[in-house]
Amino acid sequence: MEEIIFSINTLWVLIASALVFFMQAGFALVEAGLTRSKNTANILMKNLMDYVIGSIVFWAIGFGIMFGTKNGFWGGLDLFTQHTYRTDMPDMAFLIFQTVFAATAATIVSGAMAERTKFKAYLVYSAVISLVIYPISGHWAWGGGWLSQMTIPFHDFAGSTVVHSVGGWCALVGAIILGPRIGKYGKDGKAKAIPGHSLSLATLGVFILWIGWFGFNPGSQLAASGTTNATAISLIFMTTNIAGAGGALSALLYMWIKYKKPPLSMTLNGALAGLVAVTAGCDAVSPGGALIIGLMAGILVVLSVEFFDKVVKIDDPVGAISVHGICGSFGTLMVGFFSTSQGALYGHGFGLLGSQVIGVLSVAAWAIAASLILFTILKYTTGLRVTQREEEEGLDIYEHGESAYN
Amino acid sequence: MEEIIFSINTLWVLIASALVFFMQAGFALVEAGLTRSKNTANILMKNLMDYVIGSIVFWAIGFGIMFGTKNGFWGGLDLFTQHTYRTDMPDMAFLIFQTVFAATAATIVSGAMAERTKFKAYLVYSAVISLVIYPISGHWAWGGGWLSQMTIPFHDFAGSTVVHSVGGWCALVGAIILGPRIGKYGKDGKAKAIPGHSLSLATLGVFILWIGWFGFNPGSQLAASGTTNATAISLIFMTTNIAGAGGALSALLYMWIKYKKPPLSMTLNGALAGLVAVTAGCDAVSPGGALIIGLMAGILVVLSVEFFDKVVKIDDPVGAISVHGICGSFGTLMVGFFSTSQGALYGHGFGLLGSQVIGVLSVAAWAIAASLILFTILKYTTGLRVTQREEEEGLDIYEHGESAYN
Amino acid sequence: MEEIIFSINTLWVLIASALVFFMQAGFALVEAGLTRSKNTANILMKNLMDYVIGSIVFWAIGFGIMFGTKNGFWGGLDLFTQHTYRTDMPDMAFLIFQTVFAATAATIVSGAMAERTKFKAYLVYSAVISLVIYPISGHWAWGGGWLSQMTIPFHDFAGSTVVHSVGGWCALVGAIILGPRIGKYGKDGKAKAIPGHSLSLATLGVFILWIGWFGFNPGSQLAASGTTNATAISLIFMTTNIAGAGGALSALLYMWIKYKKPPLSMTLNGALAGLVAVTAGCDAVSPGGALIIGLMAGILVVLSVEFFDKVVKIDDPVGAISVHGICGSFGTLMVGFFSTSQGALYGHGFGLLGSQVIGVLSVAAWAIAASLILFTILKYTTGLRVTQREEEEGLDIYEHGESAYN
Amino acid sequence: MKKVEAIIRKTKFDEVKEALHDVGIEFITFWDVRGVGKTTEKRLYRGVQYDTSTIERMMITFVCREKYLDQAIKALLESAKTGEIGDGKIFVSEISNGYRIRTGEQGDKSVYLKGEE
Amino acid sequence: MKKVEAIIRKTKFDEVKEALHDVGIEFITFWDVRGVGKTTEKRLYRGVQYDTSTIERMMITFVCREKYLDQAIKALLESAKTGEIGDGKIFVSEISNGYRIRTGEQGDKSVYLKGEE
Amino acid sequence: MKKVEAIIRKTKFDEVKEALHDVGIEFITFWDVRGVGKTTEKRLYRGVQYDTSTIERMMITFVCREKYLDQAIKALLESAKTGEIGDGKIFVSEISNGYRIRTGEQGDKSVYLKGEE
Ligand SMILES: Nc1ncnc2c1ncn2[C@@H]1O[C@H](COP(=O)(O)OP(=O)(O)O)[C@@H](O)[C@H]1O
Ligand SMILES: Nc1ncnc2c1ncn2[C@@H]1O[C@H](COP(=O)(O)OP(=O)(O)O)[C@@H](O)[C@H]1O
Ligand SMILES: Nc1ncnc2c1ncn2[C@@H]1O[C@H](COP(=O)(O)OP(=O)(O)O)[C@@H](O)[C@H]1O
Repeated sequence: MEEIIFSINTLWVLIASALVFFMQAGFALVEAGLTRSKNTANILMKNLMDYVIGSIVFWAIGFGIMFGTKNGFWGGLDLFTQHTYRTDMPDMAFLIFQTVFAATAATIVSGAMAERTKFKAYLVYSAVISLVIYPISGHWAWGGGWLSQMTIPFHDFAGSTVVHSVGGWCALVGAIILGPRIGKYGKDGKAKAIPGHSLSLATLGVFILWIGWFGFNPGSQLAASGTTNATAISLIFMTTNIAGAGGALSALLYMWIKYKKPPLSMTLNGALAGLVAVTAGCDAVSPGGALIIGLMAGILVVLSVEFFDKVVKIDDPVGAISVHGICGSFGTLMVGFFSTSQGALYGHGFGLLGSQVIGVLSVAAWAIAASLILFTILKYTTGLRVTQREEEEGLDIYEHGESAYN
Repeated sequence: MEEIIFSINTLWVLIASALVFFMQAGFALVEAGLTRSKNTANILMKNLMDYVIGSIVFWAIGFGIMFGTKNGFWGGLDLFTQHTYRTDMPDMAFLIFQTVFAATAATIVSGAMAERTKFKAYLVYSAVISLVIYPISGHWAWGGGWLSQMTIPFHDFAGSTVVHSVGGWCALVGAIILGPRIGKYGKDGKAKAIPGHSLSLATLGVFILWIGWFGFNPGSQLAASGTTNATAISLIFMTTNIAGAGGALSALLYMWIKYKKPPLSMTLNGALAGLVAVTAGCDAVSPGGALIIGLMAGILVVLSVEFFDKVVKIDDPVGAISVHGICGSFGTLMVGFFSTSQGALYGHGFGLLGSQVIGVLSVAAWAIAASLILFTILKYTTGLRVTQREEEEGLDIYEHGESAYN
Repeated sequence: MEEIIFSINTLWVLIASALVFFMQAGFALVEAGLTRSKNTANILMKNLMDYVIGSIVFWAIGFGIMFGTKNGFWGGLDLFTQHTYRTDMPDMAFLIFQTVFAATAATIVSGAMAERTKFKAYLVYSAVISLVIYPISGHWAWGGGWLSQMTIPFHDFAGSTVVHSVGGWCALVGAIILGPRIGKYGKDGKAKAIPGHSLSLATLGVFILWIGWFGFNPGSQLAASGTTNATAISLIFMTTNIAGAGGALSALLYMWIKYKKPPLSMTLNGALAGLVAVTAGCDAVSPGGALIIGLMAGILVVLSVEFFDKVVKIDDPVGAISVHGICGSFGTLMVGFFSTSQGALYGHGFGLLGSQVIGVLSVAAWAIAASLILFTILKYTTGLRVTQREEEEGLDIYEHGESAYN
Repeated sequence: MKKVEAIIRKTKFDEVKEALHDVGIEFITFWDVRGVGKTTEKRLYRGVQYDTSTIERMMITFVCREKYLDQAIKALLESAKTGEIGDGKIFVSEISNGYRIRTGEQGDKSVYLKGEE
Repeated sequence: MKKVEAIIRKTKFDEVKEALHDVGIEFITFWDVRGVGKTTEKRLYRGVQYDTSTIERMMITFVCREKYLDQAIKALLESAKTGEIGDGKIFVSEISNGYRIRTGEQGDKSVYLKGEE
Repeated sequence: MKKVEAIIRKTKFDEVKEALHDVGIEFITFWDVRGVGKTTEKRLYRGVQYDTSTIERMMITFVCREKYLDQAIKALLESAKTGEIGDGKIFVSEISNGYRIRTGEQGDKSVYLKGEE
């Protein structure tokens, strides 16, 4: 019987890993679709390589930092992941699942820094985030670190904060340090639209991300055997789906009311916003709660995209900061309200909310600080930004010597 | 042991749900690929939003109508699906599986009504089909309704009739009421070709639909534990695959012989036709039977597309009526012949065939009547069709204010 | 308990089958992306039809040849696969898994012969490879044939040699007999670049292939129940992933150093090279071993592509010969060094390496001989190559009467 | 020889093509273009409005002998017209010489086939 | 009437468009082109280097009356310029006649709307 | 200055480009076009036959000084020719003025670089 439980858990975690892996394709397509065709090979390459590099360095070092037991701040070194971590599934299954998660955090950033970042700098950044930035905050919340040791432990089931907001905050720092793309802001400082080259690719990307989320969230249960686990992953499937639907719906309606026309590009962001937001609490909220979280996230992402674009004038071509940073944090906080077992709205007081605030802020602080140092170093060593000519003619030719379409 | 069975069933149903969900991407790509680039954002948006809306309204109301036990005609109300329906898996797992099915029925229609339907009207339609049209006929066959209570119960294992033909008939009514696209028929009334903008997208869509069918059909077993279930889903995998292959092959050969050249676009329809046709009997026919059903469906779909296009002059840009309506009904009838346990060809008489006829006709009658009312109301309220100018310049700009490609 | 084990195995094999099926889409996209838009419908059609035809003929005849027990050379006839082969899962599950494998071997060839092969000839070829070429060599290694009966049996866990190199060698013979595309070699004999039309499609294709490999390799365990199996498939997930990463990384770095710019198209080949190479030993090597195999394959594929392109002047538009033939063989040999239980590097001598050499060479000899006969017959019957005019204007119009993009 | 360039609605292409063939224009060359003018249709991209209303049009061009010009223009004007704003323009200019690449023939002979008149 | 054809950087398109509108050019037609010249940027495809450095440019064209020509050229030269190699070219040629398809008006009237002057 | 417009086979592009460079044409601009003529290749879309045989061609254009014209045409005719129907056409017309955007130079100077002669 033990063996069967072991098998079922393994099966589920591996299948979930495959689905989460597929999110890499989703990110690649969303980011390629929402940027211009002259930079398509570059953005695809970045999405491929952050997975490639992440797979190697997370296994080599990151995993140990995240799941080792050294102390509350970091897990210590376990070179090439030799220790034993789990008894209910093979360590390799756990490792591969964690690897695809790490790559997700890494890949978020490429969208916000698209169309102007040096490839070399991106590779270094991508190694560092999987090597240390993500594992550290991951350790805090999931690896037995201090966030999980608080009286009321921080609740981030599948990583709204640990994965998505880390990516989002790094993206924020990166986009600020880089500055906007040439032509993004007119002489009067007004934001201009730089439409992406293919909404077909972007939409397919969102569908792929959505199916990937059916691995991301329910997979984070890390088990499927037994009634409890089976019921849990079923609920998570449901809350995940409903929140995505809510996000798309409210983004659509909000844009429709505000601009008279409902655009696809923003609705896609709305769907992702809902999915990101529910990730923290997908196991703890009811389907109704998930719907509300999704609906709020769909509007929030629109406001946030406009805020960054028009008010603070940070150029984020695909809206990664808003989708992952803002909605990730927002969703994590909402667990404090909507958790059926601990949330304020269900009469359990604001204890959990407090923990959530601490978690969101501390992870944000860490991600921002770490990436600030990283990008500053990169700026003065490899250089972060391509030359004006390269940016104008396209990164594909200058960075990779080929063009995506012929 | 009970727990393990429960787990295995849940796992299978959830994985199948994810695969069926992915069919939404498949439909989106097929429909986008087979229509013009000026309407791409619109068609993608419709495919996204029918899933989004379907997810919410089916959970809120549709599921209760379909699976409630009120009477043989409808299941009654179960707002936001609170009751208990299954003991062999969590209700949420069952619900999510049914949700993705409902969305499939809804999404079929967008293809037939592509390139000229008002977005607002489409959203309303899409809500109504998931809310009531599909659940009612679903109740008849799958929810304990009258079709399942006949002496020889109607056999539609995974929904050739319940899902696909319902979509197909609604598509038929919609396409008739809308009328053909501008330029589809010349002054002499001759049909003109309006080639789709990307067969790459369409082909990828068919591959995605095909893999989705490996969730759609075997998933409908709703269980995987035990030798019987495992054997059943394996057979279903096989019959599903062989019928798809048969459909593609015969469509290709038929076109080749008739027009001297085998076109990809029609072969894709052939594959889908085979898959749709076998859906009703995938559990009951032998692989050989599945092959024959697929081969027949592949030819039928070509004849049907030409019939609607050239003879009755109903403009269905992607062939949805033929693939889902005609081949869905055809496949359901074929179960009466090819069912190894009940079919006429295996010497079990025409009893099952009779039930199949009743099922196909009653579902068709319901779907046509309900959608006729629905589309007529829409026509005189929101309006169904965009203006001539909008249609000529493309729905993307006028309905969504953006274009898919830049 | 028996029943549960049966269920779990079935579940896993079916899910793996779905993933491997999806590789067909991956191949279609990679090949379409790396060729010109005037031949896109043709290449997509070929990828669809080899699966369609393969599904039918492998079931009808190929499977029996491969898994029958007649003798060490071939398995004999089992028309439409009626016998019983497995007790730990339904025969249908085993059959469908083997079918998608067979189709993979078949589909590899279309890439190398792209942009100039007659469609009719391709269909015949595609039937023959699934009918007999692949099953024979499959029988040798996996069906109880002579390669598996050697003292130290040939070790090709998931088919670096049996599947990939067979496809690769057939591709080699096909590309040689066909000759290069018009314009591939200048008057001075220098190779010219003929860039593919969409790296977006190609990249998506590689991501899809990668996820497909998570079915291909771990699925070849053909079981998931019990600690041993669960641990094995987890390891295989890991080694597969790391080798793919290694291949991409080393191809990128090598190109970067050599040409100053890292191109996406070659990095994609690198990833595939790593995945192909580890396929033989994914169960037997350590993650570290997999990384090294992948790294070597990534460089090997670049050298090999350049060798075929520039030195021996065989025109292989997508690099299929190098990726599948060369790296498949290479990876199989590497098992002789890196197998932790039998490999030379772990002190187990060169016994296994000897068997690997025999396996690689004998399969290569068979595939080359059989396909040489096949393609020669085709050349003098249906004809292998389209006319100059057809090639220049594109196969889409002349062979299929339609164009992929409008 | 005269060169005719016309910017027309894409939806009118088939009619135009047939009308031109009927009056003896054997070959036309065309490609997709976009036009941008004063009357703008607002577009929206991720919350940013931009008001270039680029509209999609088709550019068709052909070179013909003088004697065909009038009837070609007439055919074009009739077949490309819807009467609504946005029907497009026709421009005529002078070609000093033409060559048929296949044969090297030049001048008028480059645009018609001997013996086909 | 004069036809102006300009090959410009894509990134300059918005500025050019506005500059032209400001000097009274109401409608321009444009499409993507590529240029290939002597200075080549090496490209690499699957290990084969090829040295056509096709650079992406935008072709914009409009027909205007003589009196608008000078200011249009001036606007173009100013708005399309970066000062770096690759800014592009402007070519002016003669149009013998023009037609507005919607109304059939020809000559100068085909490019401006009566009453709008 | 003369403008040369040639409609050629896509497969001939590389040869044409090199031939033109060899005779001193420094920069050419090109884009994809389609041609439709009388000889039609039947196409089929979902069971409906349509008989526009649009064939894909490439439009290349360059402006050069008078003295380069003859050799450019000669180079074009040679390099673009296969001898089979469909080789395409070359048309020559007059350019009244040209400008180099980067420097504002006009006339002949816009198409060649001082000192490079
Ligand atoms: N009079 C013309 N005006 C514009 N384009 C033309 C004209 N004649 C031919 N073309 C273009 O040239 C291409 C090839 O010309 P074609 O007449 O087929 O060659 P050939 O001269 O060898 O018969 C056509 O596809 C078309 O695009
Ligand atoms: N002066 C011009 N030069 C070049 N192209 C023009 C010019 N005027 C119009 N066009 C093209 O013709 C298309 C339709 O013209 P428009 O002025 O809208 O039609 P109408 O004459 O009916 O008002 C425009 O989209 C543009 O591409
Ligand atoms: N003589 C010409 N004929 C046609 N197009 C040209 C010509 N010269 C340049 N072009 C086009 O203009 C673009 C930019 O020209 P370029 O010569 O690089 O600018 P610059 O004048 O600053 O050196 C080229 O990419 C090409 O498309």
